[in-house]
Amino acid sequence: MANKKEITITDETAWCPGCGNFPLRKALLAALRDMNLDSDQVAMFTGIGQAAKMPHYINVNGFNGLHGRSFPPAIGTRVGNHNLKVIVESGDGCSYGEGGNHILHNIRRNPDVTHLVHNNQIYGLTKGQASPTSEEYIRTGIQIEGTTAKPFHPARFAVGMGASFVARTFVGDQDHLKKMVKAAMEHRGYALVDILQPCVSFNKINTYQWYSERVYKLDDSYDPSNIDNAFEKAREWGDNIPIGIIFQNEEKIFRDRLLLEDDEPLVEKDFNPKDAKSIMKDFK
Amino acid sequence: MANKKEITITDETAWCPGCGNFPLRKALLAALRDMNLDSDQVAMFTGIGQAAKMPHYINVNGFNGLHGRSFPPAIGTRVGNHNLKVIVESGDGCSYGEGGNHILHNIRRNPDVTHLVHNNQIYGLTKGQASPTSEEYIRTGIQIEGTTAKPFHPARFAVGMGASFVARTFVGDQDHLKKMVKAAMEHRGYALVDILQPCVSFNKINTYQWYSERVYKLDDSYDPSNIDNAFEKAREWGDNIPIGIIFQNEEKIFRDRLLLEDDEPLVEKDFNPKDAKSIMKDFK
Amino acid sequence: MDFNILIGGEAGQGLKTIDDILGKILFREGFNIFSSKDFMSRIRGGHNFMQLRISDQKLYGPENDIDLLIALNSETVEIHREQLKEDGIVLIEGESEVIDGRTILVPASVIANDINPKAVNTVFVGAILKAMNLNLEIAKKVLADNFEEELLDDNIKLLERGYNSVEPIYDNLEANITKANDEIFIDGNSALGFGALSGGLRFYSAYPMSPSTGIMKFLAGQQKDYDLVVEQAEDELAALNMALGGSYSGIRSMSGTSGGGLALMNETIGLAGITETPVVVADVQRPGPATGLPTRTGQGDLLFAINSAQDDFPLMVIAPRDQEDLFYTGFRALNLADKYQIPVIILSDQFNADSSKNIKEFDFDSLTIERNIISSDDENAENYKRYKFTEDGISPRAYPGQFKGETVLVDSDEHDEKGHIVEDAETRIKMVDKRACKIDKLIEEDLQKPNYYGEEDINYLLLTWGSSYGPAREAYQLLKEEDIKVGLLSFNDVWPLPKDKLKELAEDAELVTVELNSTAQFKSLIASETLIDVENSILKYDGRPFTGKEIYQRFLDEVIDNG
Amino acid sequence: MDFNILIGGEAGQGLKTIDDILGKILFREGFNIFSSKDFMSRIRGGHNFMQLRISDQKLYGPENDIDLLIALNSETVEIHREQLKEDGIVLIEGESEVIDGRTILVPASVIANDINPKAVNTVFVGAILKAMNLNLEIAKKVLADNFEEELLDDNIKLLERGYNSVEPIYDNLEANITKANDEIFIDGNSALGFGALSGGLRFYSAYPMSPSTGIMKFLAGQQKDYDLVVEQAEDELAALNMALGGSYSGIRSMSGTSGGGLALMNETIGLAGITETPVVVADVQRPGPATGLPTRTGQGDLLFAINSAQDDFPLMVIAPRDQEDLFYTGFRALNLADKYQIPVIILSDQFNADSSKNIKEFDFDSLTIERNIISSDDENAENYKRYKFTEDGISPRAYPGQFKGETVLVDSDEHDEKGHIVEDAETRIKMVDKRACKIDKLIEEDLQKPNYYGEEDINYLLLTWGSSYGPAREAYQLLKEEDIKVGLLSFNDVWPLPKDKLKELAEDAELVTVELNSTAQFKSLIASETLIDVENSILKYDGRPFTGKEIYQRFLDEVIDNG
Ligand SMILES: Cc1ncc(C[n+]2csc(CCOP(=O)(O)OP(=O)(O)O)c2C)c(N)n1
Ligand SMILES: Cc1ncc(C[n+]2csc(CCOP(=O)(O)OP(=O)(O)O)c2C)c(N)n1
Ligand code: SF4
Ligand code: SF4
Ligand SMILES: [Mg+2]
Ligand SMILES: [Mg+2]
Repeated sequence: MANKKEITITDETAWCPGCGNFPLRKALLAALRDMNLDSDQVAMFTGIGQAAKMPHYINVNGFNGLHGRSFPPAIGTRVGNHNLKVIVESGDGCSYGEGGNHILHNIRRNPDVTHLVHNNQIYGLTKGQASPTSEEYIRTGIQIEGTTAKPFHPARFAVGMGASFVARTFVGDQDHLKKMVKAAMEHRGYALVDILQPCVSFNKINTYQWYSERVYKLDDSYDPSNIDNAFEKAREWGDNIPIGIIFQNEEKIFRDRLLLEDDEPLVEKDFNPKDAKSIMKDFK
Repeated sequence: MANKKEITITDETAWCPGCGNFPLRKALLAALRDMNLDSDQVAMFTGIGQAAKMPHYINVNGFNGLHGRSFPPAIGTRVGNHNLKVIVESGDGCSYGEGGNHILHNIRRNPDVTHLVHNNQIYGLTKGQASPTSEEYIRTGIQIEGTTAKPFHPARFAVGMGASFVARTFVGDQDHLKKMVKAAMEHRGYALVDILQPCVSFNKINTYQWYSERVYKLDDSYDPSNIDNAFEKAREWGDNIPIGIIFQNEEKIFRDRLLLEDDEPLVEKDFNPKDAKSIMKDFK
Repeated sequence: MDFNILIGGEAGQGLKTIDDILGKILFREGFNIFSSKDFMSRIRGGHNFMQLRISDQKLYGPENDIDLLIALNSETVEIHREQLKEDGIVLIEGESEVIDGRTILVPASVIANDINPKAVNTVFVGAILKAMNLNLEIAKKVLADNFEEELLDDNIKLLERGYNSVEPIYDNLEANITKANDEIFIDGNSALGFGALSGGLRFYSAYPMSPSTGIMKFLAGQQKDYDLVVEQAEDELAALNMALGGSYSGIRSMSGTSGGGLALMNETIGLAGITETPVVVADVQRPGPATGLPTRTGQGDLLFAINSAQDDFPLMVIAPRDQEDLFYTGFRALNLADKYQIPVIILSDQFNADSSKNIKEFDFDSLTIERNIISSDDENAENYKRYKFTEDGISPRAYPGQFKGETVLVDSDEHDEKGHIVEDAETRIKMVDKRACKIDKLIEEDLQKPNYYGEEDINYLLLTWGSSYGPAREAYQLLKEEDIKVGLLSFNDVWPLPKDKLKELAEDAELVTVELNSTAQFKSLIASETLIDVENSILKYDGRPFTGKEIYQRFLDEVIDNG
Repeated sequence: MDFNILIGGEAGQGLKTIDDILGKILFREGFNIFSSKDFMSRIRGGHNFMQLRISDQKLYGPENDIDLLIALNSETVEIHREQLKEDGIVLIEGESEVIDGRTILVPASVIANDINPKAVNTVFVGAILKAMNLNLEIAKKVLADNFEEELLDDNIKLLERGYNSVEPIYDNLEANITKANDEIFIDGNSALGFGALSGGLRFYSAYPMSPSTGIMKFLAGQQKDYDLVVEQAEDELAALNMALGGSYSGIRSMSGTSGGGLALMNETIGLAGITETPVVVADVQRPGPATGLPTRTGQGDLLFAINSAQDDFPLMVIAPRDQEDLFYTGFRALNLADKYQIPVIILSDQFNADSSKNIKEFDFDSLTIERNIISSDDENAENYKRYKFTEDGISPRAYPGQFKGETVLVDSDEHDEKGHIVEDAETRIKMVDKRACKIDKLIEEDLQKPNYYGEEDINYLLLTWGSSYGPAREAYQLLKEEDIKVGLLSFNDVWPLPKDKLKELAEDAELVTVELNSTAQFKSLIASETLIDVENSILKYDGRPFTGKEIYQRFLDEVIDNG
């Protein structure tokens, strides 16, 4: 058995053979190991979906919560113990659909959280309905002639919202994926990594080939600190899909705004009921 | 008594004297009358809050639903009867806070709906907590030293999301407000009008004066069809706050994507159970 | 005859195709048939199985003991070996290790490889039909219905090769064909959607959630032929609020979900209650709480559905007992929602939803849509008041734009007759009473009595709500065969609870609820509504449905032996 | 003595300041005091009123008959004229029309105009104190506590001028001062927040909602002095999920809301149930459904809270009876949530939340925090299993990062001891049973018996849960004074329901629940849990609290006269 502290992955998963979740996990593992993180130092928060099963397949602390609610519990844990490296991870449906309000407002909070979205442009676990990111011409059992709405573009949205770190990557490029995960984890603040991940079972449009033919890497000449450029890049989709850090900016994080006295994690602080006794004088 | 068809307003309201909701209502009434709309031709969908009480104070059809859920019922009504002019109206807390996921996804649907947000940058009805749009340095009974998140900027968000019509206006400028409401109602598709509305009871920062000193009108040289310009303008806030149509673009609307045979409103179509009988053969 | 086929394998191996095609063939052959499914919550791998039970008698549920085990992988044999009857037969891929004399090898992959390597399942269908000694005539027609033209020839070839690859085993199954001609073979989700569509449903808005998604899928498929909009909402909060908006605009609207989604709709169900907006919500139950067992069955949402939102307001909860009931309930729920201007919750479950059986063709002559929307010559059309006080609590309903110059105002706050916000005690009390009294009328005019099976004079009474009816019905027959004096009272309407027959029968019989939950929720409901003590409950909460034999056996062990 | 002051006027006129200051003065003077509020759901205008009742006896609730009516506008006189006792006095702004000889004019605006036109309310306080023949000593100290220095002098001037503007009326009120010194005067929301803070609460995440926001406000104000984070969530879904995340990380976490918000938390309460994550949720009830009457009181969420989510899982519901109880419940709920790793719902209500009364100082010596988190020397710290099967169902709890090399995994799906997803029947059953059996232990070790007031031998038993206790307690005393053999059983813990005392007393007494809802929910709960028939229910659902006299009178009319 490997050193217990070392992060490991399971042999068994409930994913389909050939699924993009496998290379995603592989790169994630490599990134976490590169960063010398022990299994107990990372806490992963997921929702429900195929992607969301991740904490069962990689040995870190895991809170596998409700569909759409991967994010809020992570905030609670940031409050209780900011020494943990916090990853929020889930599918596109969970993160951008059911969970839309949480990403909206957590971009505003800018917590020190890495947000990995397995964007397979489909609802996998429920067998292939359109997700918010599905192409509008997709046909499914529910969207029999395409969707009734235009697609949600995560990077465009996040740049629009003023997220402090916005990246896109593709499971077909392991090095890039690993680099993006590491950059996100090193970023102080909220970091969205939208990960293009083919679903071989249900998404017959956005296949490995489809992505491979379209993605291109942002090169060094690209300046991710410029919001106007970022918004332009973030809108690119279709024939050419840029991958890389689209926008990055250091800002106050959630914890900076809390009224805590010192940096000791709350979970480690002692408390005696009598400490509160003096409040009674306000009611005298 | 006025002609029953004519849209009228009530004498009594539960709003505070001096509230920005009054001039807002006045301009709304003027706009609706200008457009020759009868009271039965308009349906207004609101949530809960001070702003959301509007359908009690203006004589149009009204669905005064739940806090945060002003928008979804409007979609249902668009399905049932697209002959009605549909207005979604509510406060900033209701629309951008509790209701965040609905605005996110209804921008994608692009329904033919006018969305009027009374943005007083505060939770009025619950007595003055920070709303998503509150300035971060606001102090309230809950946000004792300011908010724990940076403000939500509606126009920036909506342009970021690719909304087909994004405008900002101010209750202090009746003509402008009326013009924006009319333009929104004439726009085919989703039209967000973020309306700066002082709350004289709870928001001591964003007062009439504060806004008056800062707002300026976008002039004719501004081209609202250019997304890059729009994103730049949408980000302006603070010392200079542009008002006007920030972005506009004609696109497919929600109804265009439905699989309905003809244009007759569903509510007026007849149906006999026997029409469905032939489906039985699929189960033979 | 009672002949039970189990088809097992990994998710993704095409089990469902075998099951669909074989089910249809056996139905068309004329057998009574009950088909049920056991899925894992995954897309590939794991272990899934389907059961096809056929008989000359009417069937009410699945059966554990297997006559014919179709194993698409060897794990299936491992898992189900115990269930195999003494004379049971296993059909398995050729390469696998042979278990005993009763194992038949089907060289399915070899055959398929020649034509279409992915179509192993069609080969299996052929082999199964041969084993059952049925001919290929109907099978070919079914294939023609199922495959696009360019694939059909290949599949027929595969079918024939499969057919020719094995020897017949059973020779007189066909003698058991008794089914009437005017029947259909339908799953529960489709039946419910079909019922609602027949009721003039115009708008279904929902968020995908197992095991309810089948309703949405059925309805989505009808959009081109009917004036119907199926919209996938961004979340369940939107889903039900959208439906309310549809209903407000005057069209029949509905949503569907499972327990976790219903838990997001509670506030909105209250909104339907106080705004008196008709709406129907289907909760296709699965085990919980939270995510629980997403693809399995349970009946744990009874009390949750009844107590759907804060404070008191009228609503109705119906738990259809089978596929036939699901259809009529889908239809009836829309009528009742409109008549009483209330939310109606339909409690189905995965067992009901994903099982198919042969039932009588639906009787369209019996269906009448009653909107209870006033017309322009109604005296209430002028100076229209959405919440007018009336004797029975039901206010005249109109929709926005219906009458020139009149507006329709509905409100989530307490309100007056016009729909405007009020806070005074007097109006509040009158409005609460107005809403509450609608239920009195419902109880009087529309509440469906439970079905009773049995004699007058009984010692034991089985009580079921919803889908446990089927297996309990079978158990009831088995118990009667043992001369046990037992009756079965099967509830469809559960809230408000129809009490009369229950009170009458409870006087002399020992009561036993049969429920797929761990706390005997129906027992609690009966206690709170009637003060009647239910002595026993046969409970199961592992996510699997009951079988008739299981209830029968547990009745003997837990009720009689302890009695 | 029983002296009742009502202060009425428009929202925005500063009523609350009068009420706060006057309440504090009367408390410090040494009266027993009960202060309650009646708000409209608006910020300005309308009609609000506050009541201050003082006595030499302990007070349990408000009273309708008014001794002293402080009318900040003439509408107040219109509305409350009927309640005025025969010898009641009205204090009103000088300009208003005089009603009768017992109306005293206070030239408040004239006086205020000289100094600070907005401070009419301080003038009124002075006038009231003079009318009551109290001196200004304590009043000045209270003003000093309430106003910033630059405003203090002016306010003292206003107070004195008000004082001098009228003549004394009552001359022996002071003789009724009896209250002990070791008391505090506190409202229910603060008491609950204070209790939780004393229990080591670290994280409160909530979304504003009347009438619960006071808890959040109290706690927010403590953030600078205590290691506490109060976060306003984007919605209630986030609020409770955030709290669960806090709890998962090892800190005590809580959320609060009212019924409509609780209706958005249902799925998450189930999540707390299946993940066994301790959490406390306060539901400060108001009338519903949906938005209902936002600022008023009710007890309509009992069954909704008990049946909080789909399917079965253990949870606890506590309904504190008064301000004292709210404090201890806030503390105790956190202990119980941690001990049993369950969600605990505290059912308060607007009446409880917004009323203040004098109670004994809290006994901090009695408070011990019990986290039930294992330490590193625990045998379970190695190869840590979050859901280890144990005899009492309670698994060893650790938090992420606590033990080197160990991870903590919690899951919303059904899971095994390690927290990994499972679907097999056996583990499912064991996990359901494990979770359920925690409640048996809770019933044995921690369930609080209801308080009983009365003799052994009674004819009638009043049953209350939560805040109806206060008024019912007063009614009980009034009834006893009439020699009616009545007892009062006041429940605090309502789920699981403590049954023993109820069963014992029910044998010979006629039962009467007293509830602020329209369907007698507590009666239903008693029926389903004990099969005991509650013969009568005194119900009220207009959004206003009971008074003791009202219950007393209705008891005579509805119970005895019909009995
Ligand atoms: C409240 C709720 N609604 C719906 C579901 C059903 N559900 C489970 S996973 C899922 C979609 C998953 O899609 P995505 O998040 O993209 O993940 P993927 O499976 O594609 O990785 C849905 C709708 C649920 N579990 N809970
Ligand atoms: C589910 C739910 N949560 C919370 C509330 C309480 N609530 C009512 S109005 C409101 C905020 C109103 O703010 P906004 O939408 O900005 O409207 P305003 O009063 O400022 O016009 C809140 C939090 C509610 N009614 N329902
Ligand atoms: S369904 Fe799609 S996303 Fe899910 S495991 Fe299979 S291939 Fe991957
Ligand atoms: S509270 Fe503010 S927004 Fe509400 S009515 Fe008063 S001034 Fe207007
Ligand atoms: Mg997906
Ligand atoms: Mg606001």
